[in-house]
Amino acid sequence: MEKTLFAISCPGRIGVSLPECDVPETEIPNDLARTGEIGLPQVTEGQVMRHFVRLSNRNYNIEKGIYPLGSCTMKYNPRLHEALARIPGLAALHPLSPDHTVQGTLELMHALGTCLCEITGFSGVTLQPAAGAQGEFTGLMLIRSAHLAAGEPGRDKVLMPDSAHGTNPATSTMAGMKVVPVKSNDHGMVDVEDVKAKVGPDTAALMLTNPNTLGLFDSNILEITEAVHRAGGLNYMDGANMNAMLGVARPGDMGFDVCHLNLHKTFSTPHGGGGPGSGPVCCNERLEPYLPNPVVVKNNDGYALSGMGNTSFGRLMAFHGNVGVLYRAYAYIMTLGAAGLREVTEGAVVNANYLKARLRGHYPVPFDNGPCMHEFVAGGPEMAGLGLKTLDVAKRLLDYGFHAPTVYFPLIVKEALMMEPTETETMESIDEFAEALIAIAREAREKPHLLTDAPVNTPVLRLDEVKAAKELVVVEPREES
Amino acid sequence: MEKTLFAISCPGRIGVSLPECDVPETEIPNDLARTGEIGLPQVTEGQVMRHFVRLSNRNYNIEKGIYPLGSCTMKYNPRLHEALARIPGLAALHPLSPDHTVQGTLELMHALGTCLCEITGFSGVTLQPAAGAQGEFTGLMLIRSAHLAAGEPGRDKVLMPDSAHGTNPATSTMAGMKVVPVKSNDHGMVDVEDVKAKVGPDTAALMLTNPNTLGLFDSNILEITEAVHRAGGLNYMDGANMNAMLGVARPGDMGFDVCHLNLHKTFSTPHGGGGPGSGPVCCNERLEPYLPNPVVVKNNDGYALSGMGNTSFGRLMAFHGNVGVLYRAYAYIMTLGAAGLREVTEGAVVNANYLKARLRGHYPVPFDNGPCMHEFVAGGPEMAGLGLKTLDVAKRLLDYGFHAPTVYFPLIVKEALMMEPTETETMESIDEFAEALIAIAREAREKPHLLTDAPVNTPVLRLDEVKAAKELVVVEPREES
Amino acid sequence: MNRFVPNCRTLRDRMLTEIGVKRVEDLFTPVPEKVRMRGLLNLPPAMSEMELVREYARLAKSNTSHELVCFRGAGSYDHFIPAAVDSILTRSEFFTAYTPYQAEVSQGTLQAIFEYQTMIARLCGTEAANAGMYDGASATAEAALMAMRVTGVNRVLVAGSLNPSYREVIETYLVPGGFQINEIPFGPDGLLDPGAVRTLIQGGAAAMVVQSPNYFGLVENIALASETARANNALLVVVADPISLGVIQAPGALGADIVVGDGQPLGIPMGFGGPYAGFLATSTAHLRKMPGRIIGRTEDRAGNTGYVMTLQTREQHIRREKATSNICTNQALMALANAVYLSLTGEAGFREIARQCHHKAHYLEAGLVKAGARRIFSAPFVREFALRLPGDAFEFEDRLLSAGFLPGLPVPGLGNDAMLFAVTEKRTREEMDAFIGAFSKACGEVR
Amino acid sequence: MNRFVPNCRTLRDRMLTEIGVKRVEDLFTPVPEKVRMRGLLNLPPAMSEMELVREYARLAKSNTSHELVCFRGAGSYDHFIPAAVDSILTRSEFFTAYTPYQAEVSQGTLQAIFEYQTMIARLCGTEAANAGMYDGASATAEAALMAMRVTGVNRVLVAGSLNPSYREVIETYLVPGGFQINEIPFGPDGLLDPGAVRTLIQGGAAAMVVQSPNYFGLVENIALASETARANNALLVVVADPISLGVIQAPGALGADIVVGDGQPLGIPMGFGGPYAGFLATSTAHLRKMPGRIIGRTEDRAGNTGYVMTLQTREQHIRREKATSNICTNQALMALANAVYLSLTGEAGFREIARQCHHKAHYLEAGLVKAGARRIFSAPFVREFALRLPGDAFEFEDRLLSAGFLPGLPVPGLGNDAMLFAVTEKRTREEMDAFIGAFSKACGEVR
Ligand SMILES: Cc1ncc(COP(=O)(O)O)c(C=O)c1O
Ligand SMILES: Cc1ncc(COP(=O)(O)O)c(C=O)c1O
Repeated sequence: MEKTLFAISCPGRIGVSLPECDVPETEIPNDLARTGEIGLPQVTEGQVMRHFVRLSNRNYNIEKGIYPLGSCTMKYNPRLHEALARIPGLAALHPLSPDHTVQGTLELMHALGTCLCEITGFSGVTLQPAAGAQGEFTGLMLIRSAHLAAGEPGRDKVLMPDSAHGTNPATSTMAGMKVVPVKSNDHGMVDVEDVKAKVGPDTAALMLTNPNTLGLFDSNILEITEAVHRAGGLNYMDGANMNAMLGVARPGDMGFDVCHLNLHKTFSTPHGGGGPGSGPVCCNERLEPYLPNPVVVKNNDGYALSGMGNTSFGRLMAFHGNVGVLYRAYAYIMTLGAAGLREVTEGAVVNANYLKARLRGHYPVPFDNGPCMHEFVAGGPEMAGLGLKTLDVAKRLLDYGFHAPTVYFPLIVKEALMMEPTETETMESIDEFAEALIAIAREAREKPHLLTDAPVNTPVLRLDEVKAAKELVVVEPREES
Repeated sequence: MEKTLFAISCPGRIGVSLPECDVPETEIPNDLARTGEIGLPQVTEGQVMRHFVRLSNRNYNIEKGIYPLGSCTMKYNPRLHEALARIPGLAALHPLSPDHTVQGTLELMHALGTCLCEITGFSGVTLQPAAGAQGEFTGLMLIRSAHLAAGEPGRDKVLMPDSAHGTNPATSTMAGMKVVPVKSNDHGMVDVEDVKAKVGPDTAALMLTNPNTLGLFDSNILEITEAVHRAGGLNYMDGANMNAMLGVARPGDMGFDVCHLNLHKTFSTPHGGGGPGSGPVCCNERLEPYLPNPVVVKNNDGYALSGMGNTSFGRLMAFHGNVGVLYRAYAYIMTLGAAGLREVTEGAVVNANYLKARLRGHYPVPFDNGPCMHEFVAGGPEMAGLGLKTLDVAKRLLDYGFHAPTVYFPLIVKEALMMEPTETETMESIDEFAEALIAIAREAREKPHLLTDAPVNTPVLRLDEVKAAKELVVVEPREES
Repeated sequence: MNRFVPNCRTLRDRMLTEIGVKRVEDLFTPVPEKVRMRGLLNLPPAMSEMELVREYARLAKSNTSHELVCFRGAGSYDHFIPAAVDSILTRSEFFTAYTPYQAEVSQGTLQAIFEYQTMIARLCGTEAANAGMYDGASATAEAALMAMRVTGVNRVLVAGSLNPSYREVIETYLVPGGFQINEIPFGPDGLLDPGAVRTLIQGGAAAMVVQSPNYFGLVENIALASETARANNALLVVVADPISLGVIQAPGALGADIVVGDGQPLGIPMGFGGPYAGFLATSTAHLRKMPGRIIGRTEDRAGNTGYVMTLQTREQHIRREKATSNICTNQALMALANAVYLSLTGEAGFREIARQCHHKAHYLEAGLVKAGARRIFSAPFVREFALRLPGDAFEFEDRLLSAGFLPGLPVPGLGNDAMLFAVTEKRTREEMDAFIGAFSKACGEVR
Repeated sequence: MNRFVPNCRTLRDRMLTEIGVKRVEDLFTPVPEKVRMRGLLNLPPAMSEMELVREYARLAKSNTSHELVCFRGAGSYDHFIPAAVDSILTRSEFFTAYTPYQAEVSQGTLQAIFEYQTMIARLCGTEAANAGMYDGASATAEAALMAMRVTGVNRVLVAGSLNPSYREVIETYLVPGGFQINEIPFGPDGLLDPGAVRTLIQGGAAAMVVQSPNYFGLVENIALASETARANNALLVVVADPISLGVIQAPGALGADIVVGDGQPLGIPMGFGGPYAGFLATSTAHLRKMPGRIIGRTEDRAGNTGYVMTLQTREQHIRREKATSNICTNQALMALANAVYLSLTGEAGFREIARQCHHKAHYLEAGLVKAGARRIFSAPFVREFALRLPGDAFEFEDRLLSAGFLPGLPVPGLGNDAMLFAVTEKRTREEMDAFIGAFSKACGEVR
């Protein structure tokens, strides 16, 4: 256990040195002034460093080993990009600086947008969304705007397969739309007939992740998107899985009208323990007029931030998005180029298929009707027969020194274990991971308590989530003094 | 176990991306060209990062906890200084740049030298020595030069107490001098009468650490240095323990003619797992003419690197010393100022005495005849009665999550445990450390195997040093292929 | 194979054999021929690490804003960031980790965010805080949505003195749900017009969204606003500059139900606008209606303290279309920066920084007024203030830019001659005097 | 109390009570009154973190050398350093650790240095290498001392084409011991004069110290030198630029007994001369006479592989006045930088870097010669070369500095018109062409 900063706080200690105030003091009016302690910790710089370094050691991370969270694309985060994003000339810019004082950054944003359009096969782009979910919101808002502009306010349904990521339905609600679930067929893909049956004059959009959350590329994609278009709807692609498609296929070529990308997945920007991310949205010409304000444009004087005029659906963030993340993503694209990006995708797909092959016979893989793309989903029904849960497998993996795959998602696979090794893993590390999983499958039969007791080699044992939700201690209580 | 990079190497992998060569190739003459493999690892950037990050986690460090190595002054290393030393305008300088292109760095070196002179009470300084040992060599070479200049080549003996650090005698040999040991009295200090008996016309120098390696300030210091001076010898102070004396007492005021400082101890520059350090030498006017080349001088045009002329005893390093370390040390002095440095020493001395007080009754402290300075030495003779060694106590401390103190030094205390908490530790962390030591003293009596089996909570168990020396595997054998 | 993709041809062939296919292309057969790309993407040529360093240096050099002495705020502030902050943020363990889905191997992030929640709640004077939102603007919009969930009312009142970008974001978030937004005008003192509040709130409101210090830097009467809101069953959402909370009373203590804002001033570089981190603090009673992640303390099987993500049943991955928000990835690393910053500065340092901002802002304001600017509002301010200049604000901007300053922001909403200034503890008296001098000079030139 | 000293007055008083004294001053009673300082030291006023940042920015700005395009070498080279190197070096676990005295909790440093030793030995073509010395010059001096320990002979021959700073350091280290140093002249081709070698070595020598590529960048005939040395029971010490070992044969493979040099080109910034790391590689037979630390592989009680410092009986803390050297603290973190650099570049990358240095140096040399410089030596070079300029070298230096270049180093030893150039992979053709252009222009101006 690492004591909290509040527990080691001691009056009078301080972790900074400040200059003397070099101007006369101005009194703060008595009725406004804050009195009493705020309750911030009182510790030295050394204590702060020790505290957070020690905490850091209680984290798994990409530099500890494979991080096979499906749908998360946990790839290596290049160190150079961290340094580049911190160059003072790029990092110390006030967001409301006049355009001519930030030409370098605007040029980079413009160039990045152009690259993303090429990668997705679209013509318009906004770099503003802070993450994938905000990108989805952006996409649906573009679609909503187009329908409104076309005088079709009644288009408020979003068709969505039951395998969709939770942000998809949640976003639909925020965009004022209702979800219409479409069925998956027994190949794990969208049931085309069901789409055809459900599209209609109230269809705002089809929202599809491709490859889907089973890691499968929907072979009927053209038929599906066409059906939606024919009914007057638009097609949204959740591009979180773009790592499977760089230089292989482009959403714009598949009949999609708009998609978002997760730079913090496909483009190697670090996840930061939960963020920041960046979820740019690319779209075709039809949707461009509605892009959020501002966008970067190139004109005779160089680059400028410009409003879209009154067709724009609005603004998502106070400023221009997570620019620091954009710096990193652009560096990634520039390092790899077209051939390198294709290598990324090939590596990711080979690695996923290899892991799947290694696990064959040890874990059931539903919908295993051909190659997967960058990830696949195994299931745990056999575990169930042994009274064990996927959660137990996941926790046992921690004991082997690995992070667990994504569990219980997508919902259409019972006891799902969703695995995405990514291209930056070596064959050897995938082998080690596969062997651990295979050993655990054996343990499940022979020594099931190893799974139910797990984890035991971790900084803490299995944690009580029910207690957390019931007692709800979300801040350190103040000491009685 | 972490596999070596050679073990995970795989042909064709690479961790860098290089530009295409943009000039025509020139052939390397056949008879000179290297053929065959060098045998460097072949790994990706991600593998390199993972390897070294994982290795790093097998290290204790100052941000894990107290690092009470006596004589080592393991204090907190300010983070700001790491950033400052890396500013391109300070770090990317060719060492043979013309003076007028490096005025900022020369100014800093000059200012640092001036500060160190003030702190030690001397007038001359060289920043060139790479570490304490090279500083000692510098000091003795200054003394040697002075004696030679005075026509006394016969002065080649160095008086030195038996508690001296190993570098002191080793340096004497390198400087062409012979060690004459002087006795310690039963207060752990230099036996003044023995000094008086041994000084003479062959005395080059007295070499003394003050406070000495027992952490005791030699109260007879003036009498001692005077005796040496009277016999025509000079006094060298090993300033490795200067953390005990900042703003409290100055070597120059105690009759010393020259001393070195360990910037990597007293002035908080990080130890880097064994280096780099920096061992500037300060001296009085008599010794100044012999300082090594080059020194930084201030003249009408600004600052310049200048030779000392032919009185200099020579050169220690290819360039001007460990300038990166100087950047950090200067930042430390500038942050603290005179009052802050005095606080450092007071904090260090209070912490050491507090730890000593906490251990009283649990561990014998020889020579405990008053306050210690920044450190003190406990002994393990009682352990001996239990068939245990100081080494066992040290290893058991590792199990408690602490680094061990310095062991078996100084040689004049049997089974020595030399402890220096430094001023950056909190009272609480000293308490925790003391409690672990007290618990171990109890374990020694009740469950001695816990000590002899230790460590067990570490990345590896106790290592076989004999085997290492006997089999002498100092490089990874090449794979047979 | 490249510096990020490790498996060479030989290994790849072994892997393909294990998979049971001959060529990599065979794995892409599910992709319809028609959409499968034949050639390569049309991207700029790849750059080596060295070339990329040079390219980024070139881009950085095309920027000049970072070299200007900054007196601009309006949501982003030029504070000093202790070096220790970035030393923590660059630990692989923090910045390369994913969302803490496996709590047992994510205690570092989880405890750090728990500590963040505690510090934010204490700063805001509330019982609780969440793990962070995208930024201050989206946090404000989400707070408005949250208030509507809590009250069941579909209308919010938004202060006219709210940062206009925040206002735009609120609209973007609220409009598709069909929610109504009404603006509360501000009076000649720059503060909420209490009469207008009382009138507007009659129509029923889920929340009143008030910024304090407001967009013009002025401290609103939160106690009064809270009273009015409470009397009308509306929640009070206060948007706060966290630095101001070192000198002025915590909105939570004055009755605010939700306190939001942007953590940028707390150890995050201005970075041309992001990544920052929005904070959202509220009372325990409202936790279940709150958007975003929240970390809770619990125990492991041996009774050791540990931390987990809790109340996940509110979130999109469980509740899907009924979730309290669609937010998934947030800005965790930036929240960590806030936590490290607040621990380093601590009780005394943080308050001293806030005080210095206050003193310096007043010093600058007095100097500019003496040099020819006029006060617009009379209400007390903390570290941002709007002045009327003797001429067009954009003309002044041009001249002051040329003199090496990033001056205040022209605020056309207050007239062509209005400018909004911000001051941080980083500004020295010398810099301010030089700025006042340059302003003085400009006064002579602009007419 | 300050940001580094944690114990406040209250705690300190508690501690003093436990110690049994009243005031802090009581702890300083062992210091004689007469030397105890009454006032404070006379130092510049303390600076806050923010002020210090500003002060260092000012100092950095007073330097201009870093902005020059660098063609200077002579022991320090402007190579590109991959960002990953510093990411490793800034891990607290590496940079704040002490010497690995407690091996069980120092496996990170120990294994890394073991890997460093391996890479250095492989690069040098020797069986073994130590954990590093202060720098290339002191490593060379220590190698000479080592050779004398091995052979029992008190005289060394030093090539006249050795870097003059290295030569000075050898003298400093050898003179006090009464050792004799004789210089081997170089011939008109810039290489060791073999006749002179044969004559000089007659008098008996512990070692011949030869730099290859030598100070003028020329590749010496190491095989021949080794033969002569061997025939006369002397050791051959070769000083090598590690980058050159990517293109030319390893000195160890050619018969060198000790290979030393400076690791600076391998991932260490020029840093105005330090910290760098000297390397010292040799055969297993000589290990016990070697200075410095050495890491060995062993096992723990359970048979797990582990690493320890070994052969410590050579070192000062055990052997004291009989130690093989006084070195204690070395440059471990810089050796780690070398190890990370060599792993990143790896077999292929490292060789490509060396090749590019070679090609680019030849491109530049040809260009400068065409523009008016003359070759001084005819022997093959790797990436450094000396030219005779049509005029005073210092005058050329001035003009080229003004044009934005740090040109080669004037080498008065070869005449007033001689300059020594170095090229790294970092230099582009564009930069070289511009430099040649500036040189051409200078040729017209200097007479
Ligand atoms: C398929 C899919 N869609 C959307 C998202 C949401 O992205 P973000 O977390 O960046 O909001 C994710 C992320 O987990 C995802 O995997
Ligand atoms: C008392 C004393 N003298 C000298 C030294 C040698 O210093 P360095 O290791 O920097 O060469 C040390 C370092 O351990 C020491 O403690």
